[in-house]
Formats: sequence, structure tokens, C-alpha cells
Amino acid sequence: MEGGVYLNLPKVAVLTMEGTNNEEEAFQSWRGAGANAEIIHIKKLENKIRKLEEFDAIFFPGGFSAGDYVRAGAIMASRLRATVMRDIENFVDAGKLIMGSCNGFQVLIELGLIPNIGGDYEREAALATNLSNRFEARTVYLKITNNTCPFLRKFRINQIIRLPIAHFEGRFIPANEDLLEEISNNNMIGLKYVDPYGKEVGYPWNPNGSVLNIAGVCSKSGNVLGLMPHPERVFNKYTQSDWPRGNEEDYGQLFFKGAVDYLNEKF
Amino acid sequence: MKINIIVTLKDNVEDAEGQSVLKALHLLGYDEVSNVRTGKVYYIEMKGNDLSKGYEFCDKLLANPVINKCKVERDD
Amino acid sequence: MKINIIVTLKDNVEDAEGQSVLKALHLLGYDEVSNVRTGKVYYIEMKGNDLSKGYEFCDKLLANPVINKCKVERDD
Amino acid sequence: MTDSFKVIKLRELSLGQLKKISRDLALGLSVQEMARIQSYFKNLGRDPTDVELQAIGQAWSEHCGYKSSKIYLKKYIFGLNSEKIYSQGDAGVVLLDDEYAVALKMESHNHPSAIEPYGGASTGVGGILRDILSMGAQPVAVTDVLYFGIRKYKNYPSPEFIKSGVISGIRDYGNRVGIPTVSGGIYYSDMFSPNVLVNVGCVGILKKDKIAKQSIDKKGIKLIIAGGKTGRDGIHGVNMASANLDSGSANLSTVQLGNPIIKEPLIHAVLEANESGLIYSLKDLGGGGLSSVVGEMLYAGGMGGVVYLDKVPLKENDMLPWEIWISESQERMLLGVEEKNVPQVLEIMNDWDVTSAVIGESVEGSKLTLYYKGEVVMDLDLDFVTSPPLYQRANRITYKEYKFDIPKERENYDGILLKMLSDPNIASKEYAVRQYDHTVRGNTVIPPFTGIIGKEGPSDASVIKINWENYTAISIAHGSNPFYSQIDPYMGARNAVDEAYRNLVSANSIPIAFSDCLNSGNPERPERMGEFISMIKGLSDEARELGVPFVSGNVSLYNETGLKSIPSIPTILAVGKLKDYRKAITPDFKGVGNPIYLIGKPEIEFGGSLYFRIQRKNGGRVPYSNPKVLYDRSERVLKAMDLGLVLSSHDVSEGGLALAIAEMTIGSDIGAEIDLTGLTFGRPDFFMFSESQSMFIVEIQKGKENEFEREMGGSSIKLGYTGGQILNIKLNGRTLINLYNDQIRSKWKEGYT
Ligand SMILES: Nc1ncnc2c1ncn2[C@@H]1O[C@H](COP(=O)(O)OP(=O)(O)O)[C@@H](O)[C@H]1O
Ligand SMILES: [Mg+2]
Repeated sequence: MEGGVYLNLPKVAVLTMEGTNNEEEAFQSWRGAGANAEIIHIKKLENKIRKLEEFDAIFFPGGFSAGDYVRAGAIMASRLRATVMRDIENFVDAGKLIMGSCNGFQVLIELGLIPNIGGDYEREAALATNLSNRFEARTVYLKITNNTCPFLRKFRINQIIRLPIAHFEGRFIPANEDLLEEISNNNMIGLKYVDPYGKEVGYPWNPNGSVLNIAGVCSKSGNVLGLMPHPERVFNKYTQSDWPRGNEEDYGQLFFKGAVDYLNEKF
Repeated sequence: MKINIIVTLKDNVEDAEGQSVLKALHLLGYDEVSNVRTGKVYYIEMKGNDLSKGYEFCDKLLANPVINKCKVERDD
Repeated sequence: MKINIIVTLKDNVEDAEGQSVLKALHLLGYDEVSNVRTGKVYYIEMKGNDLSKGYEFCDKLLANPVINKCKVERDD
Repeated sequence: MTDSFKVIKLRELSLGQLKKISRDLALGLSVQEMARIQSYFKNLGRDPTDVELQAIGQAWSEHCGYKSSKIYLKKYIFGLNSEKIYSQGDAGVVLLDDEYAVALKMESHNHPSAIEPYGGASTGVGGILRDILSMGAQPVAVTDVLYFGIRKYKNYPSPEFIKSGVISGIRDYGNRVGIPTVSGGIYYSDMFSPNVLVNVGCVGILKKDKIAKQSIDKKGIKLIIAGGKTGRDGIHGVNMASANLDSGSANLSTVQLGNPIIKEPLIHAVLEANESGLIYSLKDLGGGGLSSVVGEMLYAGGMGGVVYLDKVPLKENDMLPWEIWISESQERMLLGVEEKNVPQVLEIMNDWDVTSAVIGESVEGSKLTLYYKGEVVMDLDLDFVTSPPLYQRANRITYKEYKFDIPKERENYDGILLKMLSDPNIASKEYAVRQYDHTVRGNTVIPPFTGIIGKEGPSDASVIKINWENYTAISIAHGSNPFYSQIDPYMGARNAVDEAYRNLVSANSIPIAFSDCLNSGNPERPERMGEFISMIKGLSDEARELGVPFVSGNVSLYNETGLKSIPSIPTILAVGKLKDYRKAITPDFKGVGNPIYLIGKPEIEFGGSLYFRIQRKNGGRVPYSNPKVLYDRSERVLKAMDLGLVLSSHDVSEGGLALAIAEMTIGSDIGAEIDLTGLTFGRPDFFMFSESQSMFIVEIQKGKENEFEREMGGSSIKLGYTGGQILNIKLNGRTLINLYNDQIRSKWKEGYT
């Protein structure tokens, strides 16, 4: 946990509590992308020992916050909602960046940060149990369907990439059809599950049964991204599951580098 | 006071666990079973007498209104 | 017939989920809550009228007698 | 005196009464052992308290005391290649380079898993993680080797129930704690009904100068307990693990489910305190609870100590002192901390939301004194408590007559190969492993399944990089074959080592350490004890030649019911090293038209082989491993890999070279043309399906045949070329096997949909 050494680098808070467990690779990924990352236990936010406003980006890592008991992400979200929701809202309004992967996406949904069509941080969607009713750990193909959000700016539209997934609750369900339409109309879908040829098909290429094969969603203004796959686990291309077959692309890095570039330009 | 909070999926949300239990029961030969849905119960012991607290717990923690329904009952 | 099967942990088996919920409720300021335990409900629709089938389901699939208790009730 | 503890009038008891006391207090001790305790107290001139008797009962259990096995472990295993061991404690440690070291350990959780599979397996994972953490190492990988039964036995849970419980237990614990589960094995045989075996392993990385010490050699070191609270769960677990499984019913107090959400922050907190140099000594609470860990930590450093049992954070306030002392509640660590560092350590624990408390300290002398609410409830010499009687039990080594039923030769072996591919011992284990998060921590370079996404085949070793700075990585694999061990425990053990070793080599890594988990039956039966000793000798004879030490291990005896016993089966966890993980090699074929070579030579030795098993025939003696040959071939293969000649590699195990090649087509969707003309010794089936040890199949760069053959020094045989949609094996123009890649893959993946 280094901090304050590189004063002019974008500062990123990787939030943690018992059960979150991607914080180390998230920390390393942000650092590798040129940010000054720090792992912050949410207790320190709750007790006001640390403040979100010190940071330029927040990362909600994957894992099983509080065991994922009740519902994935629910306990972490309800703690944050009860204590620092106002700070998070200000953070979003300031145009700073927030990203959540896997359990982090679940937390963003439970916090109402995604999709937040209504603008008042109500819960408008859920990530329900995979239709296969089992934990799925494997690599999936994804199509980039939006590259205006800072995390995705280094990709081409319709680019097919590969990322690992590992989750039990990833089935994206919006509250109603209208919301889903709003999400599409506002170009908020960031990534979709596809087959190797880029076609949208069902299981197993869509590992959880998400509507419209949605794998990741950006906020309307683009500064919040939630996704089920794990870019932080493949920052290093040699952790991409099929690299020995000569498929050596740096997909994971591009998420973080895009974000860091954006922060460097903007702040 | 003791209260039970029962959280289930809304009827229009597919219940993956229910489906897989149904499948397993059929595999065990119980063809008479036609549907299974699942839910979660929280047995809560607390001071006071205000059942509405239960709904607060649902709202703040135990349920996501997009997919869940909540029932709160006193356990005597 | 509709039956509900409720599977809980035996009293002397620790309930990690219940404890996590208890801790979360305390952190949300609900100090009046003193204990939380959890259970699972299966809502089953089936032909016939034989409640004892429910116990068979428990036995064969839904519960582990070493750690679980099962309650079967008719849902009317 | 309060009634929180009792004095047991032991000195005046008859032998029969001693036996009764042992049973009534569930001490699990024999009459002779009770008599030894009695005479000790006669000498002291007083009677013991219940706390004292319980403490001795724990320390002297087979599980904690290694009463039946220690003499043999000392003779054959300890000290073997030990100059290569950096440190030994709860886990063993070897150096990786000037800066880093790797800690590893494998352990059984057989008895708990037979009674409550979910809790048994998950607490197994929890326990092995603690062992690694105890060395000050960051756990980087969990592994699990599982042995399931097939038939259901009356009064015992069904194998299906056991299997799904065990797999879910490993999944839920490993995933929640955030350590990837990356390697293992699953075996099916009636040998394991109803005695299921659940062997779990863990590997960790540490900076060599941050290794945690496990003893206290100085007075005034404070003892801090951290993590989970202490409860009535898991009392007398070690005694259960030291007895036959005599019915399916459970003693409830020993059933535990584990709580990974307490463990996860505990790992962070302990490592942070260790990294900051605040920990003087460190150990985990496993079997025997506080009783065993406090005793061992002090005894190892020649110190005595005092502990205040009322300071231990409890789950239930009405626990009795003896219960507190021997409870095996999960997720707890014991930290020895210098007084000046105590506040900082408590603060780190608090930062991570981890419960902790100072419960005592070390003192001069060799006495361990326990207080409860101001009263002394135990005051014993550690010398006595921690030295249980060791037994050289009666043993008989039997030599069996091997039967060899020759199967008929066939025109075509498509059916045989497909049957092999779908045999539950061979078929894809993705139904389990893909429920395990194997990429968390972002360090997994080679996962358990590799190849084209959606078509992956099995890998031989998983590779985990050790940091984000350089290209160093470790490889992890296992070796075990219960079918060989059943026929020949000595060779079975040697072959298990061979398999683990060649799996690591196949991935282009250098084997550096083994951990062994030794499963056997009732040691009080001479044949069992004979088998057990043969197994240990086998491990020793094989590993000595290979120059690899056993840095840690575990013994699980009494895997036996009234009905039957398991054979003596070792599970080997092996760890290797890669200087540059970018050179790691996987089994899936990489290109078309590349030469395929066999390294090694198939012999007619089919005992326990898959080919004979699926035809329900006896195969004679099991394959014989020769470690000198294995070592030589491995050096050559590694050299060829280093020269960049090798594109893919797979070790030959069950099903022989034909199955190995079939597996190489799975992840690549590249077939192979194999021509055995002039290569076989009469029967081509014997050539194709022989499980002779120390063999590899490799795919070589086109045009590098000469260079490669030179490096192999005569131990390579060219079999054919990669390419096409079909695996075709021919002999003298006759087709022996002709199967589409898709057919092979779908058979192999049948159980995983
Ligand atoms: N129970 C398990 N847990 C984790 N990994 C496993 C387990 N069983 C098998 N694996 C992994 O799956 C891969 C294929 O295993 P297996 O089919 O047994 O291969 P092999 O025949 O090479 O031993 C290996 O990487 C192995 O480590
Ligand atoms: Mg292998």
C-alpha cells in the first residue's frame, strides 16, 4: 500500500472489505497503467479517516464482499449507501471515474450507480444467479459496443476481445423494458458476450443468461463502468488463458490505460 | 420479538436454482413435481415490537426490488 | 398440492451467513437486532396429496441430515 | 474452587477404570497410554484436572502425535535431500532464487469429509491455507486431489452426495477466500466407498528474509490469538480423525462448516504484520486447537508459558476451560509478539476488522500453566505432554501373485479409445474445476485447462507467476495412482512421484519440492502397516535419486470401516520453477505438419492400467519407474525446450501414448497422423496403451528433427505428424484408430455440459 509518492499521478482508491479479493491485481493494474493506487478498507471511509474526494477514480474489485451472502454485493453496497453515498454522488457529478468488475459491478448496481436512468440512484437493475445455476470460471469472448466511455476508449467499436470471468451471479436484469430501451438508446451497453465470430448467441458463450447478452454497462455520462469480466486479471497478457497459442494481446491493460489517459487529460 | 423475513424472486424472474432442483427431482423419478421456486428466510431476534423494521431490513439490505419480493411475519 | 419445504441449519451449527447479516445490520445502526439465522425455502407444486413426499425430497436432495433440519408444510 | 474444572482421581483407578475414563472423556487413548499418564501423576503426587487430561489426549492422538508413522518417516523421508530445504514447519519451504521462496503443504481431510462432505472439504481448504500462512507466505494456489467411491453402502451417505458436497465445499471456501484453485485430480473407484479421501494442498510465496519463525525461544513474548472466535465446534476432531469410520453417523460436535469471510481479512492482516516485522513467531490453530499450538510453539524454543483461558474471545460464554483449550474452531492464528509491538499488531488486526486478544506469554522453564478466572487449571511439563509414545507396530509385507489375463487383439481400437476418454477417471474434470475460480489474483499463467477458448483440454501443470516485476513463476502438479497402489504400494508410490515430476517437466519447469499426503488404513493391522511402510519406502527410493526433497506432508490413518480399508495411497504435490514463464509449454498441439515424438519406451507392464481396467482384466505387475531414467529424460526434454525446439508436451499416464496424443488434439483442434510401422513389438495395442513410466509426447518445430534427436540421445521415437481433423494411427497400412477431433473432444467433455 504505497501512497503519496507520485503526487501528480491520478489517484485511485481500490476499495476493500472482508471478502473482496481482487484488490491486489486491481492495485497492480492501476499502478501498471500509471496511476497512484491505494487499497482502502471501507471502514476508513465509514469512520471518515479517509475521504473519497482525495481520489480521481474508485475501483470496486471483484470477490465476495461479506461473503456475498444475502445477494452479491448487497452488504457492501448497503454499508456504503448508509455512510458515504453523498460523497459517491459528488464523485460521479465531478466527472471522476468509477469502475467495478464482477462483485464490483454487483456493488455498483446495488448502489444504483448503474444504470441510474432516473438520475436518483435508485436500484434499477439486478445481477441475478446465472441461469446455469453454477459458478462459471472460464474465458469469454466480448464485443465492444461503446468506446466513448473512458475505460473503453482504447478499443475499436465491434472489436472482439477475450477476458476471464468467474462468477455465480452475473445475469443482468433491468427493472423493466423501458429501462432496457433507455440503456440501449443512450448507448450505455459497453460490452456484450459473443461467440468467437462476434455473433450474439446463448449459453455457453453468454455464461449467465444476461438480457441482450450484456456483460458491461456504462453510465449515461460514461464515467462509471460496471462489468462482469475481469480486465484486472489479464493486465499481463501472459495471464490470458490462450496466450500459448500465440494469442498475445493486452486487452486487460487497455481498460486501465484508457482511464488513466482520460484522467491525465481532464484533471 | 422474533420476526421471519422471506425473500423470494418475483414471479417473472427466472429462478435458476428452482429449475435445477426441479430437474434433479425429475431425475430422481419424482415426475409428479411440476414446479419449484426458491426463497430465503431470515430468522431475526430483536428488541422492540415494530414489525415495520423488517421491511426496512428488506429495503436496505435483504432484497433488491428489481427482482425480489419480501414478506415479513412475526414468529410466535 | 403445494408444499413448502424449509431447510435450516441445526441450532448448534454455525451460520456464517446469519452472522454476516447480523454484522451488517449492526453497521447499519440496528443495534436492537441480537441474532440472525438463515434458511432456504422451496415452494413445490406437485400432483397428489402425500405430504410425506416432502420429507423424501429433503432426505434425498435438499438437506444434509448431519447439519440441516427440514420442515415440510402444506401451502394453502 | 469453582466448578469450571474437575480433578480426576486418576491415581487410584484400575486399568479397567482408566479405559472407562478415556472413553468417557473421549480422550481416544489406549489403556497403556492411560497407565503411562497415571504413573506420571503418581510421580507428581497429585491427580490431573480434566483440562490436563484433555490436553494430553490431544497431543497424543495419532493425528497430532504421529505415533504409528513417525519412526518410518524419520527413517525414510526426513533428511532426504534435506540440504535443499530452506525451512520446515507447518509447511515446508524451498528457495526459488536469491529473494523469494515457496512454501507448500498437502493435507488430508478424509474423516470430516466422510461425515459432512461440504464442511469437511471446506475446512480442509481453510486448514491448509493456515499452514501456508504460518510460514509468513502469501497463499497463491489451492489444490485438491479427491478420491470418490462408486457404490453406495448401507448406512453411509451416497457417493453422489459426498462428491457434490466435497466439490461445493472446496469451491465455496477457495472462491470466497480469493485464492485460485488451480490443480488437483479426481479419481473414482469402489476402493473409496465409503472411505472418501479428500487431500488438499496449498502453495505460497514469501520473501526469504520474511519467513515466520514457529518457535519462541525467549521469555516475555506475548501470545495473541487472532481471527475467528473460539467455540464448541470441532471439539475432539483429531480423535475422530484417529479412529476408524465405524458408521455414517456423526458426532455433531466435530462438524464444522468454516467461514472464509473471517479467513480472508485474517490473511491480509497477518501478512501485513509479518511484512512489517512485528511478528516474533507464528502458527495456526488446527487439530488440537490452542492446546497443541501453544505447546508446540513454546516447546520448540525450549520455553514454558502461561495462558489465561478467560482472555480467549469466545463464541459462547459458558464454555469450560477444557473446551476452550482444545476447541478446533476454524480461522484462528496464534502470534507470538514482542511486548513493544503488541499495540501495533492489535491495531493492524483492528484495521482489517479481525478479532484478536493477548492471551498469555512465554516464561523461563518448561512448564505450561493455564489460568481460568484466577485459578490454575493446568500445570504440566511440556516435555511430557508433547512426547507421546511412538510405536513400531507389527507389520507384515505381503507379496502378491500377479495375474495377467491377455485381452484379445482387435482390428480397430476406436471403441477402446472412446471408452477411455469417457472413463470418469479420464474425462474432463471441468464440471468441478470450472466452478473453482482459477484466475483470481491475476497470476495464473497456465490454467488447469488450456487451448482454444471453449475447446480446452487438460494441462499437465498449472503455472503461477510470483510477482508483477519479473518472469519467475512456479508450476504445480500432482501425482497419484490408486490403481497401482492397490496392487503394489511400493511401486505405486514410486510411480506417483514419477508422475508428479514428469507433469512439471512437461510444462518446462524444474521440479524443486514435493509434499506428500499419505493415506492408509488401520495401522494396528499388520498388513496395513506393511503396506504403509512399503509406500514410504517407495517415495523415498524414488525421490532420493531425483534429488528433490519432501518438504512437508501429512499422514491419515484409519481410513477403514468395518467393511474394508483403502489401500496405502500417497498423493504427491509437486512444485517446480520457471525462470521465464513466457517459455511455459502446454499439451495442446500448436501447428500443422510438425513432427510428433515419443520420449521413452513402452513396456508390457499393465497392472492397474486403464486399458486392462476397462476390459476388467488383470494386467500383471504395475509399471516400474526408474528415477535415473526419468531424471535423464527430463534433463534432455528441458534442454530441448530451452533451445525452443518443443512446441507442445504432454506426459504419458493413464491410457498410454494413444490417449496422451488424443488429449493433445482436444485443446488444439489439430489432429495427428501416426504410423507405428516398425515401432511396435508385436502387439500394437500394448504399444499404444502401455503406461510405462517416465514417458512424454512432444511436438517439435518442423525441420528440427536432427537437432532434437541429437539432444534426446536415443530416447526418442518419431511417431508421425500433427495436422488435419482426425487422429489417425496406422500400422503396416492398417488403421488402428481413426477418430475426428470433435469426436474425441465431445467424448472427453461428455460429463461437462
Ligand atoms: N479436483 C481438481 N481441482 C483442481 N484442478 C483439478 C482437479 N482435477 C483435475 N484438475 C486439473 O485439471 C487438469 C486436468 O486434470 P486430469 O484430467 O486429471 O489430467 P491428467 O490426466 O494430466 O492428470 C489438470 O490441470 C489438473 O490439475
Ligand atoms: Mg498429466
